[in-house]
Amino acid sequence: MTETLPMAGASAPVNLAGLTKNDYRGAPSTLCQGCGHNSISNQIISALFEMNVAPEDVMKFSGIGCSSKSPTYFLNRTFGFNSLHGRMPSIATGALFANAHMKGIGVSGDGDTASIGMGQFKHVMRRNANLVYIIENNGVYGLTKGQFSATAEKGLHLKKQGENPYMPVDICLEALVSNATFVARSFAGNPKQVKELLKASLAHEGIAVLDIISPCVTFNNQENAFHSYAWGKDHEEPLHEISYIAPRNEIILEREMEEGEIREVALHDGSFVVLKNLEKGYDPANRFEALRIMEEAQRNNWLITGLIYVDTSKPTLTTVYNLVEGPLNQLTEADLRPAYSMMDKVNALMF
Amino acid sequence: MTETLPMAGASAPVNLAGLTKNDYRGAPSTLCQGCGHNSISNQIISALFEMNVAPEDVMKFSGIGCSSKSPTYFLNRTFGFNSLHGRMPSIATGALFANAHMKGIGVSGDGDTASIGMGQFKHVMRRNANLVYIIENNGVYGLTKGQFSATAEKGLHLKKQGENPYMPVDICLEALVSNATFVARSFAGNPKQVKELLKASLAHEGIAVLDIISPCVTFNNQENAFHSYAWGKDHEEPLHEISYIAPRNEIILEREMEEGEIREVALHDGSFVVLKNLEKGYDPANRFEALRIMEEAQRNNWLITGLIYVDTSKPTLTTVYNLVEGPLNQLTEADLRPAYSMMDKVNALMF
Amino acid sequence: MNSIVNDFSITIGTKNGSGSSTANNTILRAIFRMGIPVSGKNLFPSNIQGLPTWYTIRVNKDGFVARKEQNDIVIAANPDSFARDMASVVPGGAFLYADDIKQAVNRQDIVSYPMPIKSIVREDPSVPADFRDLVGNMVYVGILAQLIGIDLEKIASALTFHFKGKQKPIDMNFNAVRAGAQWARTIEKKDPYHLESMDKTEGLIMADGNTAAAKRSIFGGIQFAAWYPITPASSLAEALNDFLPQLRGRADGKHTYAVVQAEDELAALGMAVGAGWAGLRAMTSTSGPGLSLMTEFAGLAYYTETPVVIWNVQRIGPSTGLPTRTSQGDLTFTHFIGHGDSHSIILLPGDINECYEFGWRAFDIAERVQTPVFVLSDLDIGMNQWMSKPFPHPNAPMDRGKLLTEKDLEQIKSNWGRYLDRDGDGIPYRTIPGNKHPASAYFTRGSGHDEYARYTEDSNVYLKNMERLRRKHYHAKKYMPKPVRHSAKDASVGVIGYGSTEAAILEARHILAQEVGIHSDFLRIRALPFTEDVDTFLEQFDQIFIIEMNRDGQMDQILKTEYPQHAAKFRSVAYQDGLPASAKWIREGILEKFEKRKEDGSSNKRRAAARGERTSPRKSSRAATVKARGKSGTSKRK
Amino acid sequence: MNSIVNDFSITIGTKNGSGSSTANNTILRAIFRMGIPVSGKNLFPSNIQGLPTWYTIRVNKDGFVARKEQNDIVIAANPDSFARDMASVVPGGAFLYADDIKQAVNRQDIVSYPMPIKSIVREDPSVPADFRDLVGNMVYVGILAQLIGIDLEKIASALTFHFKGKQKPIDMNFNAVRAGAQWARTIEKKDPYHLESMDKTEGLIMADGNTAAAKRSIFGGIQFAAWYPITPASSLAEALNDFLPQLRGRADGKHTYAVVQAEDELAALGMAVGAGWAGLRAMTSTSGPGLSLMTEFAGLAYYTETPVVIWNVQRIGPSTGLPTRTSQGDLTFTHFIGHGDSHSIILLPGDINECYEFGWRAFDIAERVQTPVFVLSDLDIGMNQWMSKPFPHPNAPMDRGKLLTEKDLEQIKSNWGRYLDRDGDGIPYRTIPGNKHPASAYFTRGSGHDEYARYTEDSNVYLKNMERLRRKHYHAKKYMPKPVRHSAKDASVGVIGYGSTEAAILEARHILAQEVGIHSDFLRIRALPFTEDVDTFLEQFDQIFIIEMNRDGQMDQILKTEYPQHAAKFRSVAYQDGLPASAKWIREGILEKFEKRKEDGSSNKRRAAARGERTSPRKSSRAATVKARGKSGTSKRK
Ligand SMILES: Cc1ncc(C[n+]2csc(CCOP(=O)(O)OP(=O)(O)O)c2C)c(N)n1
Ligand SMILES: Cc1ncc(C[n+]2csc(CCOP(=O)(O)OP(=O)(O)O)c2C)c(N)n1
Ligand code: SF4
Ligand code: SF4
Ligand SMILES: [Mg+2]
Ligand SMILES: [Mg+2]
Repeated sequence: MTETLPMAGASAPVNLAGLTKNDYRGAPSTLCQGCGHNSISNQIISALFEMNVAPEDVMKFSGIGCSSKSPTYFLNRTFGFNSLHGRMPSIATGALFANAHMKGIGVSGDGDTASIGMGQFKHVMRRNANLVYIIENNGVYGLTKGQFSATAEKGLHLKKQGENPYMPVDICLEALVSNATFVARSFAGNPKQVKELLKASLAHEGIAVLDIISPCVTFNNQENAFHSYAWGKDHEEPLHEISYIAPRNEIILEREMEEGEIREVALHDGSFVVLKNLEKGYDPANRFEALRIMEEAQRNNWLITGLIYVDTSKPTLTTVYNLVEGPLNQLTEADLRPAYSMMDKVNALMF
Repeated sequence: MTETLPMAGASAPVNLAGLTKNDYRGAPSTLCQGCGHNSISNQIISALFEMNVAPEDVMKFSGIGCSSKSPTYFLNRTFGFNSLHGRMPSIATGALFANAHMKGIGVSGDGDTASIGMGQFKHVMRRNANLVYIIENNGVYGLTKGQFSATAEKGLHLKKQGENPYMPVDICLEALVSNATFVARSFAGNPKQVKELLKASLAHEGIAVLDIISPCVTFNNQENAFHSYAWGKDHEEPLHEISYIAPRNEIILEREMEEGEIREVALHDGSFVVLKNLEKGYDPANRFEALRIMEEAQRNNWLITGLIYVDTSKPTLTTVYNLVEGPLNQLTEADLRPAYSMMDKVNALMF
Repeated sequence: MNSIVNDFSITIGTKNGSGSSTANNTILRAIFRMGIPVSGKNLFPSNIQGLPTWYTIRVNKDGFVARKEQNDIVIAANPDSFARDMASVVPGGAFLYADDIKQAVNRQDIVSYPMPIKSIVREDPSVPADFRDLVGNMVYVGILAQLIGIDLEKIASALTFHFKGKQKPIDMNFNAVRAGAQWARTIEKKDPYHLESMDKTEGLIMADGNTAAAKRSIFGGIQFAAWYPITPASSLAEALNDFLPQLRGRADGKHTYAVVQAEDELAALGMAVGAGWAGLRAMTSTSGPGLSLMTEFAGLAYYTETPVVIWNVQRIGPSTGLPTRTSQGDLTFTHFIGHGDSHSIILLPGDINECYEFGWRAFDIAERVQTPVFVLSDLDIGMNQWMSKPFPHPNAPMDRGKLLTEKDLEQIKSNWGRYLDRDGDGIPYRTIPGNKHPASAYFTRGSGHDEYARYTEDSNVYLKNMERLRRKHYHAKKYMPKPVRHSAKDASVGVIGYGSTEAAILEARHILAQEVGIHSDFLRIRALPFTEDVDTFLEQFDQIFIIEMNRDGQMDQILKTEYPQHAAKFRSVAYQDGLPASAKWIREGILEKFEKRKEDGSSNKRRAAARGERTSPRKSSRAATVKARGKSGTSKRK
Repeated sequence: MNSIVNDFSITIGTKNGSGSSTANNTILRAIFRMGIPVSGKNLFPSNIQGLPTWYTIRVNKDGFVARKEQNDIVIAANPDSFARDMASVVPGGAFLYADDIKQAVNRQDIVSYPMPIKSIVREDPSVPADFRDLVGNMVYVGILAQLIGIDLEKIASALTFHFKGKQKPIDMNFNAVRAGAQWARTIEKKDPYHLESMDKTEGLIMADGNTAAAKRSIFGGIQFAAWYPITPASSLAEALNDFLPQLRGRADGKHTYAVVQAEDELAALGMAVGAGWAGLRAMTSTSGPGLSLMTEFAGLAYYTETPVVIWNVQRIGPSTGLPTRTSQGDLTFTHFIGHGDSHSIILLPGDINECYEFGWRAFDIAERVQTPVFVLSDLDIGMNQWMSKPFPHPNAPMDRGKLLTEKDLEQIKSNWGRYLDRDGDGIPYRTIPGNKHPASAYFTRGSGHDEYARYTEDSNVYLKNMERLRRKHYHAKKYMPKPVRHSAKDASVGVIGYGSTEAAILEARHILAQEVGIHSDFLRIRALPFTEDVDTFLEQFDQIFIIEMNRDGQMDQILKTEYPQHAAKFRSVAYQDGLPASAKWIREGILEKFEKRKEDGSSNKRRAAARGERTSPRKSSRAATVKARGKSGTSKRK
């Protein structure tokens, strides 16, 4: 990679891996100013830095979307694959066989995961690949300019799209019923929680699903920019090209949420999400409890945040396949090609 | 269709639609003798006959598999589409827009639905198309000769395939979390329950999921035919071609199951499934209860049978689209082509 | 200084998401309203906000409005592309830039105008602070207008159209335009570019192809569309959502159509196939990656003979490629789509009027031939503004093809089978669900079936059915739109093209005729299978240049397989870099492969080549060309 | 009565699921052990139990073992196909049938033998009632053996192989064989067919192509396979599961490979691409419908230059088609797979030895060229038993291509970029995850990228990269297996074929030479892109017949696009009904298109044709041919 890294200051702190935070950065972001996805990238950088992970021990993956662009914006020193829309899980599954000692970080969007990618998403859960699977969930297709994704709530109204007639997909509930071994939800505007959950998911062996609500400052809003300002009232027709993006800031919680707290957060369009932190004493090892609170949350229109479920007893995919100790992709001809003498055995197997 | 129908006896009973049961039959089955799928076809015939449905008011759909062949074996007088592997839902969704007064019956397999078809299965749930969606669930791919499907239980051992390393998909639970409006499970060997649930699902407006355990007499067995009989012990190597299928009878419950009863049923290979009928007083309108019992059942390795969940309040897909009263596919040019005068409007919309 | 009137290009560099498209469209429309032929093309990144984006306008009094590769006037409003923008101005050209960009202007061979956009905007207190950037775009409109002579009244009318008559935004924007113009009056004009009103756009309209296609689909009687968002096709389906209620509204508020956003492209085509099978006029719209995902369903539709329309608004591949750049690169893939033997019906609209026309015709053809019909548009036609005659009402009633009602069936039932070829044209008769005739129902399958739609694995039945499908494809020719021929006096060579390259080809031909005396007839193919006019054309020329926007010369490849007897005459001129076609590369490509020859010697050579004799110098040079293809190809050009 | 020795066909009609395959295989193997060239082909339905199924055996002393269209000996054990089976016997042939089938035998021109199978089986008390049907199959083996002279000892050895030496099943089956033979001794032989031992199969083995491919993949160092079940490809992946533990077992019980059953074909190729990207030798195996679903990923692998091997064991399309019938119908689709410009590397194994060979070579090529490699086998090769020389050990070390370790990278790092063409052959160098060199990591994407794998939408960078991919494809030629050429003395025409049709083509050539004196050279193409031997061959003949098992003449289409200068010489002989190739249709196809001509007149005609002159009679007849293609095509044959 000849991409130049941001300059490391002379006195930047060094972690146990001997690296500065800059060593975890990527190329400058080209996402919209204020996009929640950027803040998640930053937390990924921080979490890995603070956990002293060597960037070379990670592979990063994504599908297609604004969210899926973000692996460009962290971990320049890490191999990565920006694949096809909805197909990150299969690419990651195959690649992770190459080296069972490396960790996968996959970034996907709600369209990428819950619309086109539903099948692969569900099946990678069953397989328990050693992958942190982050969904940067904004309820819309950002990169194609604001259509409904499968996580958009029923009745949501968007310009040019009308009203969403379908029930939303609840990514955490889906992960849970597919026997994911780590299921958590957070909010991009709550960077501290995002980072803590990222650390936990990186430490988990097996599939770790992190559904992070990450508002799209540009498209998930009722009206487009022209309308919300001075001349709005006089101008009721939609503009056929959303060509102007008013500068907006990312929504950040002013104060950490307490355990069990319920808080309404206003989005750019004036609508609200209701976040509910998990209760103190909630036991994430209890699958039944997890189902119960998710059902309760759905009924109340809350978004439960925190670590919803974890099961550390299941072997990861590569463990199940009982691979040799060293990385598979370092084996040589001596390991891979049966001996000359085996030919006779082969031919003998034939009539 | 010039396919000859089985002869209607002179005195065959006639239903309120003026038809005999023969009018609901299809071509002779080419499935294996004793295959559970055949018994389900028979119950579809009976249910429709008894409900006095005109065969012309139904469309039938399927994907690819032994199960998906079965629509050939019922309802000769009904339009049908045997589509692609895993894609029955999309074909049905599109076709049902043609006539909102017709009911869809879709037959799929567990491979067709839960492996390749997972995405379409989940999304047709969200849409609430007016479709009875039957999964003839045998845990294997029958038509391709006995590989694991996604509903095979973890640890299942099959000849030539080894041990299944992945967690199974629970079709009813999947339907439930995807907000299906009717979710039921039954067992092909319990024809009476199958028929009753079929009738209920046909009466339901919207998507009705019927997960019917339908043992594959040929492939879902630990050993292949040669092994289980006289000379078995002397012959331990697998035969590379499963070319002989010993005659077997379908497994039929000798006695109806009571409400709340738990019963073990032996399959051809000597393994068991544990069926549990829903309790008396169980309220299928309560989604939380449904989740609770499914979770409980999974923990106990039971297969809950009966009507697990129903919600009659949600509009069907075509209702949401607010279509004209008559069938869409009967509209004529007068309805479909804007008047001459509209041209000016169109051109005026242009600069 | 020479004055250059009504013949130049203007390119505006901004950041995307900064709202410049309103400004750029306003320039385009005002010039159009001045009666001067004009086109505008948006060269935008695959990104939502903050990256460089360009809008390039071509003004040409003779109607040559293909993209011009040189930039005569450049407006630089984006610091990130400032240097590049400046470098792109032709010598002697004009360079307008926002003076708040503090970068060196180091070219002496161009005319530079620093524009005090920020300060002009700040002077208007009625503009809210948040909107200064946005309104700033209108200032450059005003400055440009003053410099080159765009009629302010026409600008006002463009703004009125854009804001649908809402006075407040019109005023705010027009004030900025006026302020810009005002300022520009204070500076000295040193560049040669001028506009003068003409009457060449009278009676014409302006629109983009996607909108046109959507509208025409509506007039084509569309009943069902399923789609999945993808650039540059999304706006087609979105236009359906927009216009269906307006154009097909009913007193009872009920709908005669449904537009479904599917979960992916497999489902989108699956739904459309289901709907088409059940008797609805059904379509989907997508672009490259989506088409790849539709492969299996396309094969099903072909083999089950299900009418369905598939719009592919092409972008540049392979794979994700450049999602916001144009291409004609999906032709061979579409032609051969799906495993097993198949051949697709493909329509190739060349402008927005044909998008409009094919929006209607495609349904008729799909139902008439009972097969999927692919319409291959592209980003340039689909998303850019093109001039066009007003759209006419369809000139024929809807053709539902061989569709049997209960009554029809009663008459012929003794001799009906879903796949029975009653007429010898390979096209069978079909019934649709809801038909209550007891003989009407059949079971459709993608596996082997006989004439009565019954399952069979019989080899001869399979063979016969596949032969019928071939026969059907052959007979489909007669329903295809014929190619458009532009003839020249004394044409010595043929030129073949299709789709959005027409304007550029016409211009290149004009130049070649004037410059070097190469006169050519030009055939724009509009459909596959080829109609007989193509046969005729091919027979008439010795050298035939096949122009297309892709790497491999895909139309050339298909023509070779269909017309092996003419193959030796084809000269592929294929080029693609994602930008809309220009006359420049076409001209260069033709010149590079043009062989000037005395009639006798050359035909000897050709004979030898056709014979493949070892001794023939012509032959071996051709073989060498083929071999070297990997090495040089077309990359030298441009 | 003439005696016919070692030159006839036997076809056995049974029900599927009735266990006849053990019996049929036993016949085949016993004849093979007698040293007589033989082949066996299973013509089975897409169904598990109860439908008619056939097994056809060709015995030929000269080694022509393609499927024979006539049935000399027919064994009818299935009432459902009884009439059809009887009708299929050649005049003078033998018809053996189970006498419990109570249907009329109404042909006088054949020899009929009713076989009391049921009663013979019932006489053996050691056979459990449930197994009488199964064992009954062995009775017809015995009867046939006695009638035509199959050595019972060879039958015993075939059974010993089949049952892996387990005595009980061997005895039970062999008893039935003996009982059948015993009974047959009591009847009079009236047909002419006899076997006599030879030594023509000495040193050969018998196997199917899927197993061979799996084994060779194992010797090729396979590390990762992902697959989804589909007939006729499943047995390839299943053979991997079977043989990997045996051939790559380790003392520590750990695995050096993983075989994953994916949830569908998109995921199967996705996983394989992921694994290939990360440095594993990765493959997937599928058939038509699965390949259609892999389209988008194939394009991604092409554009990101990821090594991966894709086996497509072809069955007959389009769509679901006839899932258990063979075909060569996926060639053009594979060649053009994916939207955008692309061209695939395709290997075309012609027999099980090449399945074995390409199982190894495909990985080397994929890693060397850094691109997906498609291996197009078919059901006939993949699932039927073929004779072959024993499989050799790979004769070259594994070629991992331009793969950089940390050390390599350290040496060249100043001049390394993932997509930088350092060698001028278009093939860049790659690194894989786990490489700890700080410069090694890069971010792979299916969107536009520069030589350093960085995102870009720059038109020129896009263009350059695509030209490099073309160059790479051109240079890939040198890694392709060369075609196999069979020459004849005085050859006047060329014949081109590929894949499983070789045996039938060899036989057809033999017949044509003997019967009508048409001598031909035969080039069996084994890969795309074509190597120079193809160029040479094409130059040498005036008429070139291109033989293939599909409807549209797909190889002919591709050759025309690649060799337009020779296009006029190609004669497409394409035919497909799902059954393995026979010499009959090839012979007829060639005869139908063969033009006998005096050298002078004919070359004049050809010249005119190439020129496309209006007046030329030859030309217009050719045009007529093209036009009529839809109408007649090849359906007349057979
Ligand atoms: C096969 C295919 N279909 C469609 C697209 C177009 N496309 C690009 S991004 C995207 C949606 C992205 O939405 P999401 O995953 O939610 O990401 P976001 O941009 O919202 O972060 C779509 C539909 C594509 N690239 N490929
Ligand atoms: C795209 C595609 N992939 C694979 C196949 C091969 N195939 C046919 S049926 C089948 C599995 C059927 O299993 P299931 O749906 O469980 O039905 P069953 O036969 O068990 O009733 C498969 C993989 C196919 N037809 N199409
Ligand atoms: S469009 Fe939305 S999701 Fe995409 S970068 Fe902008 S804010 Fe983020
Ligand atoms: S193989 Fe299994 S699923 Fe298929 S027909 Fe036979 S018993 Fe039924
Ligand atoms: Mg999103
Ligand atoms: Mg199954």
